[in-house]
Amino acid sequence: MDLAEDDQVAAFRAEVRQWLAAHAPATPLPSVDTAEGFGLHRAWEAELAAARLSVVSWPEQYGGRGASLLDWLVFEEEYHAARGPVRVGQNGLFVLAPTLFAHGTPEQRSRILPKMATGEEVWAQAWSEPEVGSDLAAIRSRAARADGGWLLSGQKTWSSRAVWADRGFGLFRTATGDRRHDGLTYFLFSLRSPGVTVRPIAQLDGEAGFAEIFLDEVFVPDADVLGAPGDGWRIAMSSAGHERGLTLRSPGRFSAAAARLVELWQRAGDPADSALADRVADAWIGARAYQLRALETASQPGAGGFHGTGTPAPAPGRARLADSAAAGSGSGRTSLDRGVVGRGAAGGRPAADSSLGKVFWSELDLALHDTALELLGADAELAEGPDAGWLAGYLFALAGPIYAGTNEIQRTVIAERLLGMPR
Amino acid sequence: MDLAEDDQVAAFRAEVRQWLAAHAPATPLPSVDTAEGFGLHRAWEAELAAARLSVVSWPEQYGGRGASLLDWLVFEEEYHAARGPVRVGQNGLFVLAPTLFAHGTPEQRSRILPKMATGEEVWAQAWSEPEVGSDLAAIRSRAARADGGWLLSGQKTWSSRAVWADRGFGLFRTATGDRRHDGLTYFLFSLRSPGVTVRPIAQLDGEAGFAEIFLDEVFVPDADVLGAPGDGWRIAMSSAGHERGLTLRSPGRFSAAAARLVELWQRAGDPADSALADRVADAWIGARAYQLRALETASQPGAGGFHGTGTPAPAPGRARLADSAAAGSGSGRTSLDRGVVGRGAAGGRPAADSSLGKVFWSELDLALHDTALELLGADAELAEGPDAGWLAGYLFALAGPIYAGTNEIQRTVIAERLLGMPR
Amino acid sequence: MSFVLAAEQLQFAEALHDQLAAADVPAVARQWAAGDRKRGQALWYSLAEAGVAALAVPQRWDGLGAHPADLVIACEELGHHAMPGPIAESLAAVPTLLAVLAGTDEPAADERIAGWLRQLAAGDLIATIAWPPLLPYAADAQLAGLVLVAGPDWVKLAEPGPGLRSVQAGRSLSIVTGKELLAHGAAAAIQQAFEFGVLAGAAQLLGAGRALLDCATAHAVQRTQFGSPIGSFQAVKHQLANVLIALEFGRPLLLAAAVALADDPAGAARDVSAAKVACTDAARLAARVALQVHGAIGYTAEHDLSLWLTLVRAVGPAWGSQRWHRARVLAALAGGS
Amino acid sequence: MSFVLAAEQLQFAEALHDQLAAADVPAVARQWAAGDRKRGQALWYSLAEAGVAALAVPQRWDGLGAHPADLVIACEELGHHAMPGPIAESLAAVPTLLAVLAGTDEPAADERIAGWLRQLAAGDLIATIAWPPLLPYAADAQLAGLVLVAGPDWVKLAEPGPGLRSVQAGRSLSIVTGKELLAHGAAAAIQQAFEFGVLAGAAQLLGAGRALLDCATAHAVQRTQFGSPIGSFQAVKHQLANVLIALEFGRPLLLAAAVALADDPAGAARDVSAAKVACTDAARLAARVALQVHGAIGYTAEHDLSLWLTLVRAVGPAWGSQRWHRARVLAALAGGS
Repeated sequence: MDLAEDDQVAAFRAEVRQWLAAHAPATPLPSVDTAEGFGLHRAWEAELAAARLSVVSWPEQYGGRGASLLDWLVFEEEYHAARGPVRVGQNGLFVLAPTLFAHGTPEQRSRILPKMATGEEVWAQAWSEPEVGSDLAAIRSRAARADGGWLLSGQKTWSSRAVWADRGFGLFRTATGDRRHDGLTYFLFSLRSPGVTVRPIAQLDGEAGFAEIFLDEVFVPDADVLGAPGDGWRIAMSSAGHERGLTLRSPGRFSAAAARLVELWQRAGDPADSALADRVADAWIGARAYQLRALETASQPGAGGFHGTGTPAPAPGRARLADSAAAGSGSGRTSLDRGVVGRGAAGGRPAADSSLGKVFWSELDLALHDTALELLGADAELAEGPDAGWLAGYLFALAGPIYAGTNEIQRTVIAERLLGMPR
Repeated sequence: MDLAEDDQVAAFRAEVRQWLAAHAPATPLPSVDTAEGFGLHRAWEAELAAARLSVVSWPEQYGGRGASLLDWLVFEEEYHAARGPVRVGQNGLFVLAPTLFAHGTPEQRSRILPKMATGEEVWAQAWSEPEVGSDLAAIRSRAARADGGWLLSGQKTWSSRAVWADRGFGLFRTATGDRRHDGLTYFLFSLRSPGVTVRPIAQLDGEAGFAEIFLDEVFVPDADVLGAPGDGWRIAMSSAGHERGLTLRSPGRFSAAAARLVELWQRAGDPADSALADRVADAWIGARAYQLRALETASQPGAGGFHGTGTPAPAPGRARLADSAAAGSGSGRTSLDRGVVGRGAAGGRPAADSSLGKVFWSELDLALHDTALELLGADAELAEGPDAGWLAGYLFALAGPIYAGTNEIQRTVIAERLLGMPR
Repeated sequence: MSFVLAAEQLQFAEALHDQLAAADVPAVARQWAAGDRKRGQALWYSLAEAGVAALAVPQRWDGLGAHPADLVIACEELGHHAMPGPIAESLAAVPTLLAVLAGTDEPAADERIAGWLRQLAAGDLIATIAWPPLLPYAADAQLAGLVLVAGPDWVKLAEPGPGLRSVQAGRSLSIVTGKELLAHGAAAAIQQAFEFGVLAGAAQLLGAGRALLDCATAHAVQRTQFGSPIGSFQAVKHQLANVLIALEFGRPLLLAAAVALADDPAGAARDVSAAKVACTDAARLAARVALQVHGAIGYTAEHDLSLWLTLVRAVGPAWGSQRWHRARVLAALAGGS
Repeated sequence: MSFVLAAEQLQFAEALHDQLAAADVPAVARQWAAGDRKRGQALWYSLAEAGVAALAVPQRWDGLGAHPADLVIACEELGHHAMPGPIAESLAAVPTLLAVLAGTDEPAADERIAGWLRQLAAGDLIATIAWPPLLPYAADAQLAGLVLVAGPDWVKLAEPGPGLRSVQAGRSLSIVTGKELLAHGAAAAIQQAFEFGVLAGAAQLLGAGRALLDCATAHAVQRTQFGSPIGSFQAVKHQLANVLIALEFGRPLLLAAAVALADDPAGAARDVSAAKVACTDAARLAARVALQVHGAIGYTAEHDLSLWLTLVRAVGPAWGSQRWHRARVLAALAGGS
């Protein structure tokens, strides 16, 4: 058991670090939620891709390096430590791509992934609707059969970056079934098609990070159905873990933020204020725990074939306490019963395991930024100036317990699937 | 608006303080949950009663002074500041007595209250059953009609001090109704009657604070039915507020504990440890808030007629934010709508208002004692020695969020009755 | 002892609430944030007509010389409606300061000070103040007709630097440079002004917390997910209950601090700080829960919720940190008070 | 890099778990607490036969010289089963200390120390230690055959004072008086022993936290109120989920601390303290939630839950406070490590 990096990983880390030192913007790009900033972020994706660093975990044929989960974690650590720009393509890279690897046709992969890897096509997700937040099965937008394809109609909302993105993906109702999540189909569509109207929505910080998408008989060819018609719910759920797990919020993001918080504390903290010192320590400990748990996952035999497909199955047996608790048996012997592994309810262990991570990182992110604001004292409310990034980070962190399935939903999932609580 | 004490209150405070200084035990009595300690606590009640200080808020005819709520708060402050012994009769004094004032017959009051006031008869409550914790309506113990009375059978549990107490009170099923809480009757019974078996249960701290009561055709005369047969649920619920509100846990208890915590911090705290200093300050602020809110209640016109019958209706209108929120109307005008007051659902405002206090004091008590243990460092685990009282207090505080209706139940009550959330 | 608001005070609160509800403050605040302060300033005048600006001004300078509890009532209601502007500064701290400086002589030792007090009471003047390092910035100095800076025992007229944007849209913070000396040997007056500023800020926060709870409860009843109103789920109920508890037990501390300031301004530090700690914590919890209950809807600038969310983030850290106030409570207790 | 337990380690954990489950440790712990330690001592011997007592003893003194992760596995399982006795002291801190003091020469510089190590490994000796002021008391000195006290750089044989009762029934704490000097100039050895003691204590706490969660989930499924298992209520689900999260993210910190101690004992302070902070917090949360889920049933001494509740309260404050360990993490970080 060791935490030392082998030569290959160390070499990769050095390459990434050097490349970023030479190429990463010295000052932050304009906000990705402005027209100018979006363009600059897209250009940055192309630059990353030219160095084959935009999608390191993907197979080479699509622009990646076939990197292991460990390599990807290393890339992310370096990327965030270098304050690399927001990944404008993240919804495509981290949510759609894993789904394409699992459920797409070879034709779809070849057509879509390379352009996603270079930023030529930026994807927006179209999950929520005005009456559909956490309750995804309540979707009302619909698709009607048309010659050679489908006509999409309805309204989607909270679609991050849809204002300037090229294409969208989401579920639409193609049939009515016995259960609410029957008859949903997974569509890929162009945001430039006739019939599409996008309305920006200003976020708490005043920027147009969200959008509403209105669809009025938008034609989508059959080639842009992902999986079988009516199978959308299963497909979306099979990759729900990616949306909230490691791939969405890599440990490197929090390790870098925690390191910066320690710096802030050294610079601006009152050494006598142990209350704040404790919170700084806790933020670092939390970031470290999140990182270590990812390294545990990356040490699994299956983690080599990562391919950007999200979190591999968690480590078997003892490395996961949930197995113990799922058996629900006092101190009885089942807590080490290997047989429990993978015997989760619908949705399975990996997805439920990602719920653990989602609650953890979102609360860590909030606590970390809240601590920074407390450290800043009267400067905490400033929306401009050298330390205003902490306020922006705090506002962003506030959304963490909400998106990708509220933390309330995640806790219920954890209790039911990992601890065996009755519904 | 002022917080200055008038002459009458100041004189009463001085009387209580002087009497306690002269009479309160200099060292703690043995635990009330031992045979010896129980006897000494009973003797203490007689001593209090001789000074007409055991039940100051009761009418004079039953041994009290007809004191106002404010006077009672003052008595409690002085009592706890002087480290007065645990009130061995508290279940009778604070739960049964208010119910007798509200629902008892004059004969019952005359027969029962004076002996309760002197400690001659100590009452134990018999609410819970093995399958009945928070879900009181699930009671299985039953009463069958007999000549001139009833025969009680069944099993009660978690009955505090029943091991040495004289009499018990609780609900028994006398009929089956449409709803689970129909057909329950409120009985008063002797713990010395034939057919009663009491089994002590050791608590976390090793002492026999609890007991199980087994009843096998225990005869109870009609005179010892409180209220009408079948009306037990309504009667019990009407005084549920007393069980968890001000009368159960007076502000003086926490003011005294907070003052001792500040002393402990001055003596044992590391002045550089602002993390602990903050927690000490918060404990004091919490105790002060609980005290002030009681003074708000005591300032209501109705508070003069307190009679130990528990918390009066909360202050009308603006002094209670709940009225605002109950209207559930953004910043609309209903937040000051006087009409909202008292328009609660079943159970009414006073009972739901006591739920606010119950969650607050039980969490305050835990936080306060947890802070003390943290201050004690490695000494925190000691069950003997000069500071072991903090550990005992912590263990006792641990039960606070459980008894008198778990805090989970209370929060649900608050949300439904004060904030208008749907069931 | 009488620790309840009098009937007149309840009426004042109600009237103020009605006035603000009728004025549609959220719309006013949005225009204000966009740089159009016409409606906001008109509202400020009409609030002054209702007496709000005169509460902390002594009667001899055309003020009301009101009990600090009345100031709490007013500032809580202003926070409840997300009224923009330098409220704690212009309604509480500056008039308190100037009132002490003006003294009790007639005519005033310094006619300018008396004039400012009269203008403040009438709503003709908006004032702001900085007191570095505890209050390093003057809020909304750009729209204030009177900008002051205080030191340990002196007060100066001040020139504000450029306004830095606050998280609350439309609010700005300026570093100020002291110019003409207005008073010296004024430590007690400055301290008293600070206590009133803290109290007013705490009241604003409690009011904002109430508004956040109002919004959250309204949303929880109306919003349906999984076939039920989300307010029927325990996870939502219990979070809302926690907010109500925090607000309910914050309010008495606020009123007790007002009583302490009325009866013994010099000894009020403990109670003022206790109120600020509790009201700030309560407002932050309310903000956190209200956003969580609203979900993404609450995260948009379009929703009025954002007005209160950002107000709490803006006013929360002003007037001394939580740590500073907790330490002050403990120092007062350990000092044996 | 390989941050998972090896197959043999998983087998060791499983075997230990089976052994402890078969031994009915709760019953053993109750007898132990009542003063009857026969079964407990027999269990200690049989655990030693399984290698538990030899893990931290070098091979040259008949020990296993195992990886610290093995010690974590063992101590976690002992905590999981509420095994009584001075576990962190006798299995981790003292053998680590003596192993350094014994040195690598053959025969040992001090034959007594080599002898104690051999006895410890065989389970023939139970040892305990105090290191004032951080570890002011020696735990369970009454039943230890070897009682030590350490200073900044010295180690002495010690005589224990009367055992003070701990919240954990059967556990006692003694002030000790140093007698014969055993070693001086031993600061590094003492520090290393301390790190191993902290690690073992953290592992015990994590194991206890797991047991508390096990008990709470079992109870939540079986206990019915309002016509449903209480585990179907969101309030219960979400509290249990929080416990699982805390435990899940505590475990990797514990194993990383073990790796740090194996690879760089001198630089391990940061990771050992981080593990102690997280595991203590997780165990306390587990205790709090487990009791709340059980209700009054969990508050009785009759229920096994009490064994873990009191264990967490006893071992939690030992081996340095949360504040002390957080400060050590930050000092290591701020020092640039």
